Amino acid sequence: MPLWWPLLLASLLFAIGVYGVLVRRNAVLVLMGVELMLNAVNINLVAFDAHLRDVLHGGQTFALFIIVIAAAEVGLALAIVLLVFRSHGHIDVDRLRGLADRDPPTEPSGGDGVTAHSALTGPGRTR
Amino acid sequence: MPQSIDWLAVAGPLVLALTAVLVLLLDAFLGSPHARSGGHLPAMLTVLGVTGAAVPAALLWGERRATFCVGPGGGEPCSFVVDDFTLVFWAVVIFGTGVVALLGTAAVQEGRTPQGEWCFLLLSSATGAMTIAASRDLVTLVVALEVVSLPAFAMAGLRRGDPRSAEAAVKFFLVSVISTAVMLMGVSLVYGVTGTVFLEPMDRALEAGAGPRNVAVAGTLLTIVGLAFKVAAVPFHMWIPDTYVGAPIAVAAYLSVVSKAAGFVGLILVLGFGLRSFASVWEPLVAVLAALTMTVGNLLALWQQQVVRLLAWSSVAQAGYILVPFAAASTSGALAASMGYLAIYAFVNLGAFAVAAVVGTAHPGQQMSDYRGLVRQRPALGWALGFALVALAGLPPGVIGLLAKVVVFNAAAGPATWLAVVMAVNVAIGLVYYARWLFELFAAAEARPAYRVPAGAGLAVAVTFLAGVVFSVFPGLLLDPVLAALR
Amino acid sequence: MSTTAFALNGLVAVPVAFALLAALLRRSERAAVTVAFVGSLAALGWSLWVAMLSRSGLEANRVDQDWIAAIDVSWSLGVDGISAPLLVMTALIGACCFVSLFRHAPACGGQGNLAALLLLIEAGCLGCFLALDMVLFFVFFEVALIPMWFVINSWGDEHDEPGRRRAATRFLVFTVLGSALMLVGFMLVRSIAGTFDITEVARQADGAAYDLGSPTAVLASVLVGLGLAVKTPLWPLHIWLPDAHSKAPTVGSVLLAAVLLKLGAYGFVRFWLPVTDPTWELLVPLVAALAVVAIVYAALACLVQTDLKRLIAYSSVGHMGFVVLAVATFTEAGVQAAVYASVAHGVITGLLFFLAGAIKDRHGTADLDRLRVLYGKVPRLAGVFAFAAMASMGLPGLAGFWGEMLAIRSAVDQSPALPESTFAVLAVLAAVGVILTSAYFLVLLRAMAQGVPGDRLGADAADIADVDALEWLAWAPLLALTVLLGVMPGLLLSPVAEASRAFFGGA
Amino acid sequence: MSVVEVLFLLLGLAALGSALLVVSTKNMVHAALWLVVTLASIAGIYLLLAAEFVAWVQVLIYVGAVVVLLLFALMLTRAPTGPQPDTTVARVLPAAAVAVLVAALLATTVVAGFTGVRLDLDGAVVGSAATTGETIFEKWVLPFEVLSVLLLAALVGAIVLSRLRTDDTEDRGRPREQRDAQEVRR
Repeated sequence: MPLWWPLLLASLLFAIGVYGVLVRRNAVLVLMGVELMLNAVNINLVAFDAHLRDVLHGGQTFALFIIVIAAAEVGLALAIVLLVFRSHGHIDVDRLRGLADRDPPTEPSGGDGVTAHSALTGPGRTR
Repeated sequence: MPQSIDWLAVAGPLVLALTAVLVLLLDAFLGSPHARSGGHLPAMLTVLGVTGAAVPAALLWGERRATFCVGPGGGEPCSFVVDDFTLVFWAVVIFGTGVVALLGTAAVQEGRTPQGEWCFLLLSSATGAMTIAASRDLVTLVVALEVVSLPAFAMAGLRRGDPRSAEAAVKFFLVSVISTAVMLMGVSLVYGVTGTVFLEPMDRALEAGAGPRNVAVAGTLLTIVGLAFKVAAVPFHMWIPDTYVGAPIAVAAYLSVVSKAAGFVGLILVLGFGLRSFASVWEPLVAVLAALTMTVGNLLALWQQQVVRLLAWSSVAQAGYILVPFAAASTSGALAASMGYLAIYAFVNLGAFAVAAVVGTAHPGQQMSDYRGLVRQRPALGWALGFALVALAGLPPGVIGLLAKVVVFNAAAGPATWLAVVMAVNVAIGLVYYARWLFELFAAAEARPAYRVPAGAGLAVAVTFLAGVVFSVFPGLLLDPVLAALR
Repeated sequence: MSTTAFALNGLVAVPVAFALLAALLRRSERAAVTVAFVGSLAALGWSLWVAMLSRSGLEANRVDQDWIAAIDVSWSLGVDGISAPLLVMTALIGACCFVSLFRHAPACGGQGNLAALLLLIEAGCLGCFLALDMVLFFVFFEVALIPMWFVINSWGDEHDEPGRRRAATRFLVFTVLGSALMLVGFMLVRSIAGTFDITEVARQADGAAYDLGSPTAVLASVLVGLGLAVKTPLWPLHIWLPDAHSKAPTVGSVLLAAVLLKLGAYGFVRFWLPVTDPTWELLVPLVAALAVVAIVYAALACLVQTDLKRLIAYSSVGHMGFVVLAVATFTEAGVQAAVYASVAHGVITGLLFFLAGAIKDRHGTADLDRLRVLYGKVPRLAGVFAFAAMASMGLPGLAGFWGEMLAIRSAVDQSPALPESTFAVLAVLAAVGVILTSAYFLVLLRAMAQGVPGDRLGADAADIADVDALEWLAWAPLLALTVLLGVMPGLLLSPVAEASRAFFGGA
Repeated sequence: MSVVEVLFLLLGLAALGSALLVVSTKNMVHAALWLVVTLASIAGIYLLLAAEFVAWVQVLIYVGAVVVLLLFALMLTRAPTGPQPDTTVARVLPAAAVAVLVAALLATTVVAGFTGVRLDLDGAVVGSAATTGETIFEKWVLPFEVLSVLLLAALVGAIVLSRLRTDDTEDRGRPREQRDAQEVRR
């Protein structure tokens, strides 16, 4: 098989991931785009590893580690996304404007804070 | 045959990692931290831990220790090298982490941050920062970089009941993982061309003309883009101001000093060690990034009334200054100027953040007008902040800040004179907002707000101020070893 | 520590030490000012001692010590006939400032701090005149900035707070912009010469080891010149100056005009001349032309000013034009003229700003439309003012005359490397500038001192006090020096001539 | 064309097609499910490329853990299971332009760079669990250990961020001191 086949696949997958990152508004969907990008990287690494006959298996090892990193990232992402959801009531990246440059900076709970409160007292709580 | 390990060489990060676990366990078994008075135990342990990490680091000065080697017979190339270059960054990390841990006590007294976990995350992140400075292969480098970032995401979100903190965390997280993915793409291409992930063999392969060259160039560019996110170079800086303002102030301080230093170490290692022979490719690119970064950072800082946001933009601008020597990296020793600037910037910037953390106890809004008359109300705080600002602006009596700029000019003038001129203009622009803040400090004020000065934060102010003054009087003490560390 | 090292380091250390003492003296403002005054007297005495030492030339009077070995920056101080007069002038003006501070405490208080800051400024300027290492010069150059910013910002024109803040910040930004560019230039010089020591650079340039014509060297020269031009200031980079001078408190204006501008002038002589190629047909004539533009422009601008302090500030732009013109001739005579004109301008303009301050204090305004018939009301003050104005316009027999005369003469007799006809034209234009200068001072005097009794000052203006003892004390040295330098120019010219001969390598 | 090549083409097309659906479908849960298809196809590709262990890890961790976590995240944030009109935004065109540009640049670079280079898989050392384990524990101990710090930190970070909620919601709106006092009493 020509070496460029997996490389081309990786390039296209990477580009699709970039598209996903740019176009999605939901934080979790953005993250899916990132996962596609990381997988593209792994294809590259594994293909090069096979091509180079790397005695250290640098490519494969790297790919393994990247998978683990991705898992750790997603685990943390879950917590962060839930944190945002609890305080804002949504995880829409475009609507997270509480820190924007032009907003009056002295109101930490203005604007989004209203939804934040309703989210906290909403049915999501079981106590 | 398993690898032999030089335990003294890895002692620094190891001590930090073990302290992290210890802090976590103690916190778990001794119960809720605010049940006890102040809950300073984790912070004290953290400071103790970084001090402990400093001991092996100090012992190693002037030596070169390599371990985790994969070469035949346990020889080069090695994954973990401790030399003077590494140690300079270890010093920055140790100092920065210690000061941030002290600052954290202010946030904890505010009662919104769980102390034990906060210290654990801080120490884990610092472990990564120490490891990255010693890493000499891309696998370790990438993993260590993630160890720096991942706890930092959690730290950014670690303020209870503040929606802005959560927002800061998610923005920081997304930008960072995207940048990591981009950087990894670049790294994978470079690996494919050179056939190795070790930096020095990589450089040798490229020098010997490993091909295809275009793929290597593409890999280099993607890697730079990814790392540019980490150091917040324009146009990859958008997350900085939001994250700094939203996160607890101690985290902002950590991000602007230790985490940023880790990003720069990554950049120096990858570009200066691994892709050195490609300097002609990346030098112009980094030069443009540097020029954009400092100009945008300074211009946007001009409009800020909120001081943490101002510090955020100013840290963008400072990142631009630190990038300047990269544009002259083919001259020997130029990158040492970046290191020198970074080392100086570390304690000067931490000084500003430390005072801001204390003032934040009375004025959580952190408006610039909240600082009016600080010098008269609280002379110690006021003078410390004034000194830090003057040094950030690069003027006497903050001689050390001025020399930081001298060092960078020294590297850039000649190979990249135009960039030095751009920086000169920027230094002047930067003065405007530092002067504005300075003016507030010394202005007359009516009200006398009640500042609480938590012991830890007070100590942080004192330590950074003292460092600034001592190094301003004896700059050679700091600059001579730092600039000699990278040849 | 050798005597030389003691003398040179001490000259910087003394004002700093007294500044700290004055700042820490919390007991009374007056005590702090007294301490500062004593410090300035000590500095004055010390500077005279250093000036005595300077007769044996630069090489015998320098200290070199490693400072930051990693980038070859050394603590190099030295004194010769070029810097000695400026040192003494600086220390003298400083002492006069404190006398003036005794008499007139600023309305907003805090004169102890003000005194400490003024001493720091003095220390920075003394360091600048002593520094032989380019980076050290830059560092001292910046030392004076923050204190001066504070002086303008906190003690400036109390009627116009936004105005004084704007002026202070503009002063700071422009100066730092200039000095940062200058620093880049210094770094370029070092990249060629391999050292920051300006005497070594000059030696290399003399022996052609340092190729002045290379693109890097030209760029370095342009950048250094640009930085100094902001400070001096050279038209069109002077726009920070009128505001800063008019909004600063009296003592601040005096130091700014008399001393801080001289850093630029001295920098041109010491640090720009050695790294500049006079044979390059564009740069030096351009600098000279800008200097002449400054002379003429300043004179014209003076004619339309309505504020006394702004008028004096613009006249400074013109006078510094003469200094730069003299430097740009690349001759020994030019250097002599530059140093002489610098000192003369320092003394005379310092005096003028003292007088302007005194007038402003008495009348509550410096608006020329409202100042009338001073001869009638405060005859002695008006008399001194008339004298200073005469000196400033270059009346023969007073200090101002020689500076301008020598500058024009050196422009006629410029270095053979420079285009003769251009400089001839410039010399003529500068002479026109002299006439214009006389014109505006005469107009000023006529309107202000004589004039028709105005009605706007009202009857209560009658009880305005005339010059008192402390004022006499503050001004007397400057008055005396104006006359002395006018009558005996050789007093200053001969040591400068010797030093500049050595400086030009005997060429 | 050999069997390996045919299989590669099929898997590659499956991966690309499902990846496109991941980024374009309007139904969030479907996106996650399509991601499973992509990841599984890629695992197949790893098998073809002599990376056996990586393939299993891909299935176990990626498909098994990561996607589940992503689904959790979607569910816990109450993502609607039906189609959502606003998952993507008006910047489709610029985003597509960027993506096409990235694809074109990267693809032309690698294809041009490696034309004519054949990937010879016959003699390649298959990255079985044994060989990979050996390499990792002989050559890559350091990153492996650092990775353990990473995992622990991620774990603790996730826990502490999730715990913020209970602490926060139970006594929101009461002054800090009261809360502290209460905790002491407990």
